[in-house]
Amino acid sequence: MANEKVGAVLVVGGGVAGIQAALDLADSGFKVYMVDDSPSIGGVMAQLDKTFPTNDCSMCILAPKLVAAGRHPNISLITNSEVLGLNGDAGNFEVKIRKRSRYINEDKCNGCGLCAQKCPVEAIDTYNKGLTDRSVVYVEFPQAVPLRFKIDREKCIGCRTCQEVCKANAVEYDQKDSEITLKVGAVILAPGFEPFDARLKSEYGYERYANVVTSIEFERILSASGPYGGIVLRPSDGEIPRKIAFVQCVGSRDAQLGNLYCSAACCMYSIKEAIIAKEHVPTKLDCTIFYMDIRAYGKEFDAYYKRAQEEYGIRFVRSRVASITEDPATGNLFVHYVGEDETPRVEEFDMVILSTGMQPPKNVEKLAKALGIKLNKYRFCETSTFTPLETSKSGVYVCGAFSSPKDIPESVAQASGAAAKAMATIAPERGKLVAVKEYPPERDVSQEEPRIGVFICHCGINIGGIVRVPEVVEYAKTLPNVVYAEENLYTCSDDTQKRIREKIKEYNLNRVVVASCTPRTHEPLFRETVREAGLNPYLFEMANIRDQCSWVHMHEPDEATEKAKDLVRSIVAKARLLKPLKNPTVNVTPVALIIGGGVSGMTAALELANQGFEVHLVEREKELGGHLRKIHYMLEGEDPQEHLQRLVKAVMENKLIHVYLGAEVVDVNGFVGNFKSKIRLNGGEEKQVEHGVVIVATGAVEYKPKEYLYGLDPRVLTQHELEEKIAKGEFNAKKVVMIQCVGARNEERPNCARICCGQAIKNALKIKELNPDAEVFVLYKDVRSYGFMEEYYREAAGKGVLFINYSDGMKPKVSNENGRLKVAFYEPVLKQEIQIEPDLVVLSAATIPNPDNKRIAEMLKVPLTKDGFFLEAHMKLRPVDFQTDGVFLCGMAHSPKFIDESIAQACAAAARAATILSKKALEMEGIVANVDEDLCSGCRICEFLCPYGAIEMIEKEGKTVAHVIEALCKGCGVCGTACPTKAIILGHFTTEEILAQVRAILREMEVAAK
Amino acid sequence: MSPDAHPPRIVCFMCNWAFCEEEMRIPYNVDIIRVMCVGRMDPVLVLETFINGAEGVMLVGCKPSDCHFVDGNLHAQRAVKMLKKLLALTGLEPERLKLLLISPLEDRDFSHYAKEFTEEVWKLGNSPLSKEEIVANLAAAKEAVSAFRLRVLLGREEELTEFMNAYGEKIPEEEFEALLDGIVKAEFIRYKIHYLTRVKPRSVKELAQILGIRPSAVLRHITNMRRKGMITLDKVEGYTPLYKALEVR
Amino acid sequence: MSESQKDFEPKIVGFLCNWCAYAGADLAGVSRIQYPPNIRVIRVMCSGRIDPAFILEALKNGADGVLVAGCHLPSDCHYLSGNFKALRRVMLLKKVLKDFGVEPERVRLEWVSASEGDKFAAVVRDMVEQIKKLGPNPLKMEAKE
Amino acid sequence: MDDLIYWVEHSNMLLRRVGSRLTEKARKLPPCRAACPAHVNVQAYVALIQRGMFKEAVEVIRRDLPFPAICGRVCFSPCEDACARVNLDQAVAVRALKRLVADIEREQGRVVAQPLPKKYNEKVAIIGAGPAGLTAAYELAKLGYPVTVFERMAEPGGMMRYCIPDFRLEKFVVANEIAYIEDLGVEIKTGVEFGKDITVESLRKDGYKAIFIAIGTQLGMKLNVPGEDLEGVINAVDFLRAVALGKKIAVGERVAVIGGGNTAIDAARTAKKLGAKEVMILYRRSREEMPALPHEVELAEKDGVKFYFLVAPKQIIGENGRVKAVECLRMRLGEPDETGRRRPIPIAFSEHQYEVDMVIPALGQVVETSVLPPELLSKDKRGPPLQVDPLTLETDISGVFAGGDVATGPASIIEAVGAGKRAAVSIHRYLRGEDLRKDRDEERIEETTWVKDWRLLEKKERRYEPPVEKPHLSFEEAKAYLEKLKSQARFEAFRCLGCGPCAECLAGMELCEGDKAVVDEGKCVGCNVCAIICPVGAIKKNERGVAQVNEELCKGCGLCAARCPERAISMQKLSNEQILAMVLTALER
Repeated sequence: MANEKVGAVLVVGGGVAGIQAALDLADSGFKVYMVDDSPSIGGVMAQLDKTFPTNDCSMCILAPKLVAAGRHPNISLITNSEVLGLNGDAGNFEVKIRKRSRYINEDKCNGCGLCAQKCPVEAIDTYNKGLTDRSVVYVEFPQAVPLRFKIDREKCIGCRTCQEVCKANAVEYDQKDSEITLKVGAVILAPGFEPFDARLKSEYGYERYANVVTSIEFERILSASGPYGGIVLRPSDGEIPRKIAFVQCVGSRDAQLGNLYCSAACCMYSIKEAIIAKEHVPTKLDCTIFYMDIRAYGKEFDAYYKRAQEEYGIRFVRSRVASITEDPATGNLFVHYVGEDETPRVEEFDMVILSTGMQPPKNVEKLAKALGIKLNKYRFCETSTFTPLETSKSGVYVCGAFSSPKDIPESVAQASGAAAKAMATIAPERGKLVAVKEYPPERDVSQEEPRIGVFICHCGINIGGIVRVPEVVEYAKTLPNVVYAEENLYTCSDDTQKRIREKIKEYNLNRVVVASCTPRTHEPLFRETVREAGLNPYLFEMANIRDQCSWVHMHEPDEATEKAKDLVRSIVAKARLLKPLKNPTVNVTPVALIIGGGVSGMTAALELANQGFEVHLVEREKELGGHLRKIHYMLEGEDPQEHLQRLVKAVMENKLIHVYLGAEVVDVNGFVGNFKSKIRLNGGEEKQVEHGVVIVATGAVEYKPKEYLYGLDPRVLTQHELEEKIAKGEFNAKKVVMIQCVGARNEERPNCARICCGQAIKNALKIKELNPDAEVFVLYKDVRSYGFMEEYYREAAGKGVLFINYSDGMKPKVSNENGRLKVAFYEPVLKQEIQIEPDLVVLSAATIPNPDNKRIAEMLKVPLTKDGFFLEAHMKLRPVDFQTDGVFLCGMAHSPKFIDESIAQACAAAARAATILSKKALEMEGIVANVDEDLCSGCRICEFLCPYGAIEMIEKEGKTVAHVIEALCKGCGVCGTACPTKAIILGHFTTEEILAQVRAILREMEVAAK
Repeated sequence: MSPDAHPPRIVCFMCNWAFCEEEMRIPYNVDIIRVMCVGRMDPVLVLETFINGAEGVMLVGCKPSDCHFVDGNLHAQRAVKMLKKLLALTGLEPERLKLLLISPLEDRDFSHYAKEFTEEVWKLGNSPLSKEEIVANLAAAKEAVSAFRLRVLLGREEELTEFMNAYGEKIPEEEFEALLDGIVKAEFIRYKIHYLTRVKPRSVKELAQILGIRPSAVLRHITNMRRKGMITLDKVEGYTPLYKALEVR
Repeated sequence: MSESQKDFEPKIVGFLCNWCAYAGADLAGVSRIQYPPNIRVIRVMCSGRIDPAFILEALKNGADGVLVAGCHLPSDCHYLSGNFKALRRVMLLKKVLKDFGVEPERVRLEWVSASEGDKFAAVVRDMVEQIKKLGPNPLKMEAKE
Repeated sequence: MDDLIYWVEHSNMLLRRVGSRLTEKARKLPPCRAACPAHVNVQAYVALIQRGMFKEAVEVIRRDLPFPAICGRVCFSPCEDACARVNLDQAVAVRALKRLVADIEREQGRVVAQPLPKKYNEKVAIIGAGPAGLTAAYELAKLGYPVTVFERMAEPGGMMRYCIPDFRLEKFVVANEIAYIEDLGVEIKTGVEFGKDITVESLRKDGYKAIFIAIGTQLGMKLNVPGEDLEGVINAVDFLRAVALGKKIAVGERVAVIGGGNTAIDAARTAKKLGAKEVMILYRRSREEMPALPHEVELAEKDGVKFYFLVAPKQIIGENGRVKAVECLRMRLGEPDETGRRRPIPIAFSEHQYEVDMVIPALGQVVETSVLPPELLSKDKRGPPLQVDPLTLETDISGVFAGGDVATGPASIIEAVGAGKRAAVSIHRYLRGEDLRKDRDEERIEETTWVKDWRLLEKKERRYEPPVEKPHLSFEEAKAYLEKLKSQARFEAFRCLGCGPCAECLAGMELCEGDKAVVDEGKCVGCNVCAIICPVGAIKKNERGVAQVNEELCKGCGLCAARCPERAISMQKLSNEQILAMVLTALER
């Protein structure tokens, strides 16, 4: 019994990482319990305004994930709860969870919000970081999932107002905390982080000076839904600042506080905040960022940094701010710092933003104890380079900022990776605990006249208090084809669902219209209901008479009632034309093709094989291992070659993995679930394989420098070459100059190569280890030793490695003067040029895209970045997906990265792939485009426009016509709108339907106007 | 007070059961309006009375335990307590409002009390009601007591402080008092801001100056008012955002 | 302005994309941000779905204004680039509207994100004002005559 | 959860909820008014007394009762028995208050009423000018009928005049109140004997369209023991009537009154006042069973009347044709009989004698059946002699009604008044051809009080006891004395809990009566503040979660309107707008 595995996973933490892990697991057939401390999921990302480097609206991209997690049949959200204990072993755990009382019955609350509106007491709004207040009965933010209110017991005076006004009777003052015990096979920890408490840096005056805010507060200030409505204002007086400063590394890289690590994301978010602030301020805004190093190490980050400087004119000052003082009269702030010329300076600003670092959440020790996992000295979760997703306890995995400070895409990648790990742990149990719902056979309504039933919601008094619902019901009854109409207190309540099903039977309804709130949250529920009554779910439509009517016209009940009638009429007009749609399905070949046999490709292959999927692993070289073969030692001390050996052995021995060495994928055809590809084998013959997904793991290559006498002087090496040399014991130099950013952060390749700083520190330390007297100079632009790597930077500096900054204008010069290797560079502290004669010059050469990428991209029809790396579907939230379904990427094919990062991404790609491979057939969205082949002229406009490559041209009866690959179509409708012959019809939003809506919406308005 | 000055205009809301008209001698500066119970006095009406020029308002009801409606007089007491808090905020002396709970069969005639109160009000000096500011403040106070928040607390006060709240606890009087103080002040300021920005769009600084509170506090109130749909950004002048009131239900 | 125009309440049809603008309008509702009840919204999945023919049909049927709203440029579009397509189509349409005798200002294209409830309300408010100034849709007047 | 519900319930209402036994259709009256056979609006006039509106109070009494002064003196006041206040301390002294207001009114001389206009032509004859007949006449006159009252005796008033001694009910009081009725246009013909001077047929011939027989009970009941014919035995009714008529009666030295009712007490006290040295009351049951008012019994004791309980006369022993003694048997109490009182059972061989020279049997009265038309007489000899419908008072002869003591047996004035009122309604309906039974309120009266938890109310002892006899005072003293009485009366009136649905003060009709809270359902959010504020539990949320006012309970105090957080409640009459308008008017002055 104890050895029986359980096909369920506990995800601790409902931030973006937790949500991603949960969705991947749930989508691939596992039951997920998601426990979050907060009353709703979303974590810190829900508080952000925009995300770098694309400036996407954070909530816009997160909300669909929140909704997906909230509605997923395989995910149970256990919010406002904490984990108390964990028993058992990997595969079979028992977790104890305390559900703290929210004093609101979650099953009854429908999130209408009347309680909060009427609550007479206010509490500090923690979601808005204390910049404003909220009611004591609250949801954190309007898009919260689950949209269930909670009473802040601390502040509640128990006046019963919420209970009285709640028409759903959801308020339960006597609700008690409860404990539940769950059986799970694996645990994923994603508790995230919390911002550093800026009060501890008392010299910066946070909380003493009104205009000193933290970065997360500034996010709320920037947010359109934040307390200031998206305009940057000074908290002291509500004026728009003219000059703001960002102070970096508050709570990070700080020996005084003991926080030696770098928080990894602050540089980028500060740049983003500066850019957005300038965009949000209608006036001129000067932004200054005080930094130690700008760590824009991620994909496309440097380009963003550059834009900030050049396009937005953001000033960057390299200095650690000593203190901040305030002018009490104006509320302005004086920033005291030492300039680059080593002279103390004071500069006045209107507002200062402290870029607070990340630290583990408050209760993390308790959590660690409950779960029996180890923490590192900073209280982050302990992991190691080659097992970045594993905690000290088998079967318990970690992802996101809890293992080390990191940004969103890395957290998301890790989340998927952790999901893969969990999947592998309980692979045999896949599909055993998930509910499969049975529906009655679908009624054929094609021969029937439309018979529409209209259900109009009072939403307590949210609608009924303004719109005269009975009048609208009576009106609806007069509309053509409406055979039944009624009003409901809450149309979304369980008993009303039952009623709707009964009325469908009783009145033989074949179209259902609900007039209530927004279809964005409630359409799936009602579709499900009509489906349960034997109707095609697409025979349902919704009119939004709350969010876009009663709530926004609260003073005009007459107009709101008329508007509600118009909206109902319009939707009824559309409903008359609704047609049943089939959700297309495609069969899946449960096999993966992985291109590239480096550490990423091998890891992905193993992860998939561990879950029982067959893998074709294609490596161009004659040997597996890729880049890792060149790495001989690690900063953290592990032996990379040993790991490589282990990995290669595991791959070669795994029966599910077919390895093709010296081979190339030459052709890929088909689409998600059904690819057919040709592999040109070592011998030159071609083999065709069928597979359901592709993972691109082609890695990257080291730049061969053309500068600094590389190739001309044997004493000029790259870091890899140096490493090779050290590994072989051939190193004996006494004076070494390392030059950073060779082939990176320049005109040709504006972006940072990420790993070189770490490499340089690693090699410098190794040199110091071999010969403590050896002199090492590191000429850098910024030392980008992010995360825990910062410690090694400190160590190196402590051991006497000299780090000397250079700027683009004053690059070091390497010359060979009569056989003497000379390096000249400008010393900013001494303010003079210095020349030294090293034994070796080591160039930190950039990691650049695999030259083969272009061919592969064309073959797979996936895009590349300007730099030549593969471009993922979404920089933030889909780091290992391509826009093309069924194709994934990982490792350095995505961008340069360290081994642990590549491993995490590889696992992530495996998890994402498993969400497809685990299904016998994929059910696609029913709203897709259809081509009327008689009308199609074969002009190819649609093919050109489709962003998903979902349209192909086929020959049919001697004519070239467009054909929609339903599996790829997302239903945006761009093709149909553009089609000159109107041959493309988008289901559920047909031209006829929309035109009918347009006419209906205007017709009666005119009558009313007369 | 100069002897030839006019005595202050006083409106007296009198419980139907206190004093009998036939027996009352009423000073000419006092007008009596009969209500069913002194608890019937909607706080809004009291403020309206001040707004319309009364220099003193007197509420006369039965002494505790004599109320015809059990504790209408005590409800009045609570309302007066809140009104006095508001009056203090408006700048109008809270002493201009008096609640008199008497035995219905007082030996003393009404005129005694009326005169006493007249003198009290008279002593306060010339009515500040001519000042525009006070009128604005009174209007804000009126809106504050017209809105749900203060009224629901007023309506629930007895239950919360004398019986039990939803959790079976009794809120100590002082604690509730402190809470109420804060809320009354906040509501007053918000409605004052609302009043001020209805006339024309104004900035945080300007509002702070008029209200005599810190701009940061004003800004915070504005954030809360935005949440409640009371105010919106109108435009930005230079570096200064100006806010304007939105109509509230 | 004539007497009738003073009482003129314009009718505006709004085509909103599901992911940003419609969500923004929902947020305006959740935040109870009030705006004039002159707008009637039709939901489409993407602003790229909005055919100029829809807009013309609305104008022909007597709409005094048409609002097209989608996700912010460049990258907020849920469907990658539908907003760019909407931009192009609406621009083109505005050019030809003059030939129909309709003021191009009657058609308005706005980018509203899911967190810009305020903005949506402001756009509607502003548009109602603007169209009140323009007066009733001339196509409608023609139809009446 | 159960605990919570309890607390919610508890604190919500502060235990002031009204009992749920009230049914929808019933007419809900405060207990005093419901208990009063004439349904006098007690709460209303008490409320007016609170405000010192004594004249108005009398007016209110007169709406239902033409005899405020009489009833203020001699009513057995079922209202006080019913008073909700007894649960707390004592009943409000309703009767005394009534007497006071009536007396105050008279203080300025008799009130002369204006004759009422006649609206109808149908003449009504009323036989008997007792309380039932006069009340019927009064009510019918108010309705606008020409009414003639025929009275056998020389003066109208019936038992009120002839059977209640002057020290309890002064003759001029009766005269005044009857004069008031006459003022309204009622014709009273005295000295006309029914069955002799007039009959049903003769009245019909004279054009009377309806007849109300209210002749009362005139004959004293006999003892049915030997010696009843002896000189010195005189029935109490005859005795009192003779005294009332001013006849010289030789009162013996030692008088035995037999019986325990008010008449017995009256007779005993009268005898005492007429000079009897010793007056004893012989009663066959114990003190508890005495039907006489305890108050009256006390007064009799004060006068020196002796009481012998559990004795019943066996025979009256005479000497020389005159009473010498009365021989009695001792009794013990057995099982309760049909009246609910314990039945007296004679104890054998317990004969004993009381030496008296006068015996006054006061066992009650019976109808003088001989004057009644035989067809009206009941066949059942054991029941009341006249068979009438208890609700409509119809007899078997169409157009002939009968009520009061004649139909019910001897009862009280106020019951007779009730009968008179009922008769008036029936006659009116009969003459107008309406259904006599439909929607008669009497059937559907229910008591109501809002008080649920008596512990929440403060005790207040009675403040007002009227003087037994009016003291003799100088003019100044009398004035001060009256003021003191008035003040005491008002205090006493303030003890009234005001049980009824409306405050019933009737002061300034637009202010009070019928003011009701009205809920604007569109605005109501169901916060329930009104329900916890409402002192009488008249507001509850309905199934839609919206406040609903129970109009039967709402007293119109307006507390809910003053507190409603959404300002969704307004008062029908004294609305906020109206108060504001009053303020504005006042300040414009």
